[in-house]
Amino acid sequence: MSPLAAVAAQVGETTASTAGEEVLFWIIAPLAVIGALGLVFSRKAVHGALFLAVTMIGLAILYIALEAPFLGVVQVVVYTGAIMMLFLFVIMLIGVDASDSRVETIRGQRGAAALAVFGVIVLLVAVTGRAALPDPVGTAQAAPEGNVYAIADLIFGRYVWAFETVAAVLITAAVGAMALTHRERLARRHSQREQSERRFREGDPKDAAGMPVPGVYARHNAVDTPALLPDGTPAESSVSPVLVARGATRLAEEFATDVGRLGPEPKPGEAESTAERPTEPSDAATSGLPDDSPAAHGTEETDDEPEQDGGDAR
Amino acid sequence: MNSIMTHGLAAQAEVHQVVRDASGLISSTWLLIAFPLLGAAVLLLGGRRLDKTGHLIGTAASCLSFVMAVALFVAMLGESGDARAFNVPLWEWFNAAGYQVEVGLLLDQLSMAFVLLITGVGSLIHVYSIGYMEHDERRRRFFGYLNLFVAAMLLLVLASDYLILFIGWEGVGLASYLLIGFWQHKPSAAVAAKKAFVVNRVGDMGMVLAIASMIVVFGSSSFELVFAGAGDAPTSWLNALGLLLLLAACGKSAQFPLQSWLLDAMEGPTPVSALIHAATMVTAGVYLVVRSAAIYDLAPEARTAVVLVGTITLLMGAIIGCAKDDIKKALAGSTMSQIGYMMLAAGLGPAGYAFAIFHLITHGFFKANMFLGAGSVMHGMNDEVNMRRFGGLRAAMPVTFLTFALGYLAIIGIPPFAGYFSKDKIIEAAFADNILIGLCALIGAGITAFYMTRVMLMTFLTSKRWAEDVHPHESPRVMTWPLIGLAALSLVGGAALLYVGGGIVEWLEPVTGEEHHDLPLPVAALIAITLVVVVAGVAVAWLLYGRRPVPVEAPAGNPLTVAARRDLYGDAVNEAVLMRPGQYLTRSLVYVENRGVDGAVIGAAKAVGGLSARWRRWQTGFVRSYALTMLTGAGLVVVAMLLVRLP
Amino acid sequence: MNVQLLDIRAVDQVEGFGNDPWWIIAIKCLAIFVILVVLVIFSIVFERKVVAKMQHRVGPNRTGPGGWLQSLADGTKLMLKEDIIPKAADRVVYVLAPIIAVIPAFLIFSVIPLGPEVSIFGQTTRLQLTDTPVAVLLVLAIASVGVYGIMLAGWSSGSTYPLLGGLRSSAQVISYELAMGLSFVAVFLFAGTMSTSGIVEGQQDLWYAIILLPSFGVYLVSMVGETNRAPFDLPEAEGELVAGWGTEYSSFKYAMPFMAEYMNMINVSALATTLFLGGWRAPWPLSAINDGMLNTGWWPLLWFFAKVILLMFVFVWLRGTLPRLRYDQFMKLGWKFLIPISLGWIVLVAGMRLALNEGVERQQMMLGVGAVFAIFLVISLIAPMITGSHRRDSETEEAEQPEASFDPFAGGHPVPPLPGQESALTVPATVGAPADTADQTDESDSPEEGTSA
Amino acid sequence: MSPTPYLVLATLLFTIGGAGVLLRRNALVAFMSVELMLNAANLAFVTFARMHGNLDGQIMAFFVMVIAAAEVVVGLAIIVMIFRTRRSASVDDASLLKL
Repeated sequence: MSPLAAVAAQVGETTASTAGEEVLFWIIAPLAVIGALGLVFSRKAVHGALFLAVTMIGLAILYIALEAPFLGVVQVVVYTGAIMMLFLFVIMLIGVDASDSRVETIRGQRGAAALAVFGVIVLLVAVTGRAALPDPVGTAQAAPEGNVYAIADLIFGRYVWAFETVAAVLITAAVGAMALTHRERLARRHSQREQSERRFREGDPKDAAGMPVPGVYARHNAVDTPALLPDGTPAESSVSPVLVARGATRLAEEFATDVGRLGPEPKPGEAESTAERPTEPSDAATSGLPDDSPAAHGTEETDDEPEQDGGDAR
Repeated sequence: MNSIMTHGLAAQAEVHQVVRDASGLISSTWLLIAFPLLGAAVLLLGGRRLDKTGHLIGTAASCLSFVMAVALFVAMLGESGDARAFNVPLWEWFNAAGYQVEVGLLLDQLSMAFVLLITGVGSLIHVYSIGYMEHDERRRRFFGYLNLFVAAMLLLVLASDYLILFIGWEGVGLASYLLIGFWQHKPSAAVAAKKAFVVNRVGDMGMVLAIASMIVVFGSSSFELVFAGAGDAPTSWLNALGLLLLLAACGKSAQFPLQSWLLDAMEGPTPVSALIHAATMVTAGVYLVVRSAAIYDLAPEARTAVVLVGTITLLMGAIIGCAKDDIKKALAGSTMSQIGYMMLAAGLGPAGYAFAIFHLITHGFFKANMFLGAGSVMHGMNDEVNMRRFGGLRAAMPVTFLTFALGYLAIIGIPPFAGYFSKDKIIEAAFADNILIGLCALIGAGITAFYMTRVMLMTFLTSKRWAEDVHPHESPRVMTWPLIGLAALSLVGGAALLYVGGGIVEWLEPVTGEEHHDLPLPVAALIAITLVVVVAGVAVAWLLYGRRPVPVEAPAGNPLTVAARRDLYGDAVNEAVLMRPGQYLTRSLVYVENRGVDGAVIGAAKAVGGLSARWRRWQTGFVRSYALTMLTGAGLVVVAMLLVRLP
Repeated sequence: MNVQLLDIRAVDQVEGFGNDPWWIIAIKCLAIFVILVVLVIFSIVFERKVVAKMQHRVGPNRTGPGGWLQSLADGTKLMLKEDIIPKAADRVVYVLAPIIAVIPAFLIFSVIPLGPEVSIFGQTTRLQLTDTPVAVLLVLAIASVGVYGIMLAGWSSGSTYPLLGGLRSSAQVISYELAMGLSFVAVFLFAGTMSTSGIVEGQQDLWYAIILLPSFGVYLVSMVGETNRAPFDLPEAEGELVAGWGTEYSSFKYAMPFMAEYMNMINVSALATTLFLGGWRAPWPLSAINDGMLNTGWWPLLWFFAKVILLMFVFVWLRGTLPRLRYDQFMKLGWKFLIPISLGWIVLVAGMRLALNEGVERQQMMLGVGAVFAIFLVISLIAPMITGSHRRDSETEEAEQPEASFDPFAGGHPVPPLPGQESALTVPATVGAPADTADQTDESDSPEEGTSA
Repeated sequence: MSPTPYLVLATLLFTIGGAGVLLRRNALVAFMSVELMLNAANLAFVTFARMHGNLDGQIMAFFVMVIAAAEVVVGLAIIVMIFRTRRSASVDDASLLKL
């Protein structure tokens, strides 16, 4: 462990003027390492992404400490703000609940990997520790007008071609990603107007203003309970067909008899698997249905025909 | 045999006349080819809308060509005897590194004779075909092919360069293939077409090699330069050239040993047999030999080979003709035999060239006549071709009978019919050259008389043997008129060609040269002997077929008959000598290829494959394994650098 | 018109900062915290009252004088509610998410200049916690961290609606951050700096909102998108997603992101004020009084907050009048309009800057810019006439004969349409359910506010 | 401050990222590990930039960020594609190119 000793020795030699930087480093660096380890060892991808975000923000702070404020901020904007956001987006899109199993499928991979990683760590730390590095010159000389100006000067001066090329690569990547994930539409998409017209033409005119949502005007404020129409009959179409298929609803007849007498509360088992909000039924305001709202439209995205009302209900 | 060669050396007369560039009408010689070519293009590209008029267009194209030929002939007659050769240059085809090919036409006495024959007989056959093919759905296409053939054949005989000639040569081959296989729905026709095509390719090989040799030796393939340079070329080259050209001629003219396709080619429609396989295309070999006279004159060995080939073929064809019950095949055997005569004559050198052409033309008349007659018989007999099912057709189809009879008399050489003059001249020339060859020719004449009499008797005379549902009738006029025309030519053509205006010998003399030989016996005696032999042949045929009823089923016959029925085992010989060894050769080559060459290659591949199958285990397909390898490798690189850099 | 490149020697520390004693810094921090919290409390009531006025209602009028303490009461009640963590939730992230949402919201004000130099207890200091040469970028960075809160809240709830809300939120923020960042570029080009104080400095004579009007417009649109406010409040669209990412939250954990949302509104308004509306400077007629007297001392605080509240009013106004967009329309607006327009505008501005730097006469340049604008105007007037009429034609055609089209599922298996064929089948639009725009304007209060009733 | 601690940190982050690539089967996590390695490299660049007193290292880090953005866009698109067809985001499942 002589390299680490060398590191410690060099740390001890530092001057007082960099004490703040030093404190910052020794706070941030462990956080960054913890974040990195968290990425590798967390079972859920989202946790990993969060850990990585911690590391990236830590690195951004280190960049600022390393006289690269522009890069530090860009690090947050690009990595944390855009790239990690994309990662999270995709994780939510495809692997929400996937937490990896810990069983290694490739024989010997884990041991060999550990060995190789350990070897590389020892090797690189040894190299870094043994290297006789000069004290940093600092970028004040190179950036007399400030970091941002100097970077801009370099990007649009000496590295302008690289910059242009990178721009081209970015555009190509964007187009490529679009091409990769593009799916050919089999059927022409109908406009909102056409859908609306069709609903009026083919559907029940009394649904023209939108289908009734479950639980409305009922004593129960849950999606498994059909709506009661003004004449007191339950509207079966107001309950999501998914719930009906699962058998997780209350039957319309059962409910109709329930309405007549002041029966007991429905048993909790009957209302399971619904996205019920933790609210008291008596508190009308917390139901998300204001008193003066005639009918809030409910969960209809399972329908093939999304209810689209051209805003003329106003 | 030596005598043949000895006189060959003496034949180095300066026979080649001056060739002038054409002017006036003659410069329009290309129209001869253009008419039928245009007709073919129109008919083949025109589509169904021409179905109704196609035959007329085709016939008109051919007739226009004939009219043009006659006009040219008249123009040529206007010139003096040794100034009748014209060069009609068209354009330069290519000029590559000193090898120049000029697309041009050579119109001289020889090609003029052919042009007249082709266009004349061709036009008659076109007319005949109008009737013969009337009920065929694809008549337009048939006429298109006929026109294509005429165009190609004209190009063949008019070309002034072997390469151009070769184009026509292949063109007639193509047209022949298309026409033999015209009824492609019949497997036999398709097979026959393929056979003709393949056998012709063997001959073409000789042609191609000959042209290549010419380019090597003379630096050119044009007639002018080749013939001019022939005198200086080494005899061995000339002999080789002669033999190669002979091979080509054998292929096209169905001469031994490439004779086997001709009999099968009778699967084509009868006008095709008449036009291509009797009158014109098969004579292309003779034309080639005669046209290459300048080479053969200086190549005695090659000429001997020509004579031998001709003699063998004339006897073979005659024998085959005796045994065939199929009327068209009997006639085809006869064609082989007659072309054998022509080859024999052509092989005799300047003494025989003119007679070869003379016989070629008369043969064109009477053989076309007889083929068309046979077609007429078939037309009336529901396409029956077996002569044992004919008999007594004389009454049913008198015109056909009469015209056929004239052709018959012509071919067996009864004076004053056409064949008498031409064949007698060849027999004379053969005797003058070599007694043995002469005797063969004489025997051939006897056999010819036998089998033609047999055909005549079995078809027209004897008793009726036809099937019950057949009602023989005379053919329509559009078919009989060409017959009559050709019959007339068979009747008078020989005498006319020999005697009118100095005759064909004198006409051709500037091209072929002339040579006289002394006969070992007087001409009159020879004629008498020949006639006796012919009459004997007729008599034997009469004894065998005229007096006794002809059985409907062919009797077993003697071994010679059996052999003749099988084309003297031509196919068998081909099969045994060429096909089987070829098959064995290919099989053994394939074996060597599979086990030896491929074995080595596949073995190497398998070794590599086996090795890589082992190595493939490294390629797990798991990205993470690869990443591990990369990381390890990168670490090793760092280590290596450390070892190098650090003390 | 003085829009010159400022000659600020912007080294890593902006001039005039970094010299404060610690107690001044502490006071500033505290002040920012208090100001933000008070502003949030104020703006919630403000919004409810304004919306109520727009709908001819009274609005909250019971708690406190004129009902102005309603939010305070609501907040107190929220704190005291039962704190529920759903069984399916990812507990750590579920708890962490509101904190992640709220902290960045507090941070942004640290780089917003509230006024010029003033004297506090004898110390002369600026009314701004700090400034850096990349201050505006810093704001973007902090804002992008803030989105994590909403997104993770959606994910960690372990429920479908919140997840959809979180997905929408992330997609929305990624999309609109681009447009927002692009709208800044023109400002940077003109100000020559990215430090907020420098930018305010650059607007001494003319607000960038006037000379960079397109950028300002793009920013106004994208700031609404960035803060998930109506008409772009798709992540919490109550008609479709119940309450979006916040469906499963309750009590204080619900209050935090809720507060963060209002703080973000204040933040973006403050940023808009700083970047486009002259920051703390008094508007023109006032700025001329007594040789700029109103631009010194503590006066500018008034102007600054007046501008911020004006922008807050715009937020409320939008919410009170506009129906929610459908998700695909919303994305289309971001990607197909705002970003291209910004890009084109940046090219134009860059050209102008270059021309100015190269010494072209300002008058000539203005003529050129005017010409470009004129051409653009003409095109934008003509183009809809052409394409619009065309679209109408095709629509009527479709309406006339919708039956003559091709059914991709006719044989039971989906087959692609042949060239020239049009399918009759409708495919549901995009990710998430299409918004129901009808109910948006019918409500007087959002579900969040509803807790107060 | 001496560059050594920064470089050691960069080394550690780099190897931890490498370990993530080697050990994690979830394509997204492996991909994030790659990003971590890039970040580590960036840290080294920035450190050296200060050590040498010029900004080329910072520029390089800047370009690395931009290219990383491009790479992430395409990579995530590919992962989404694979997930759509195979219902799996495991890198081990995408091993069909092997014979």
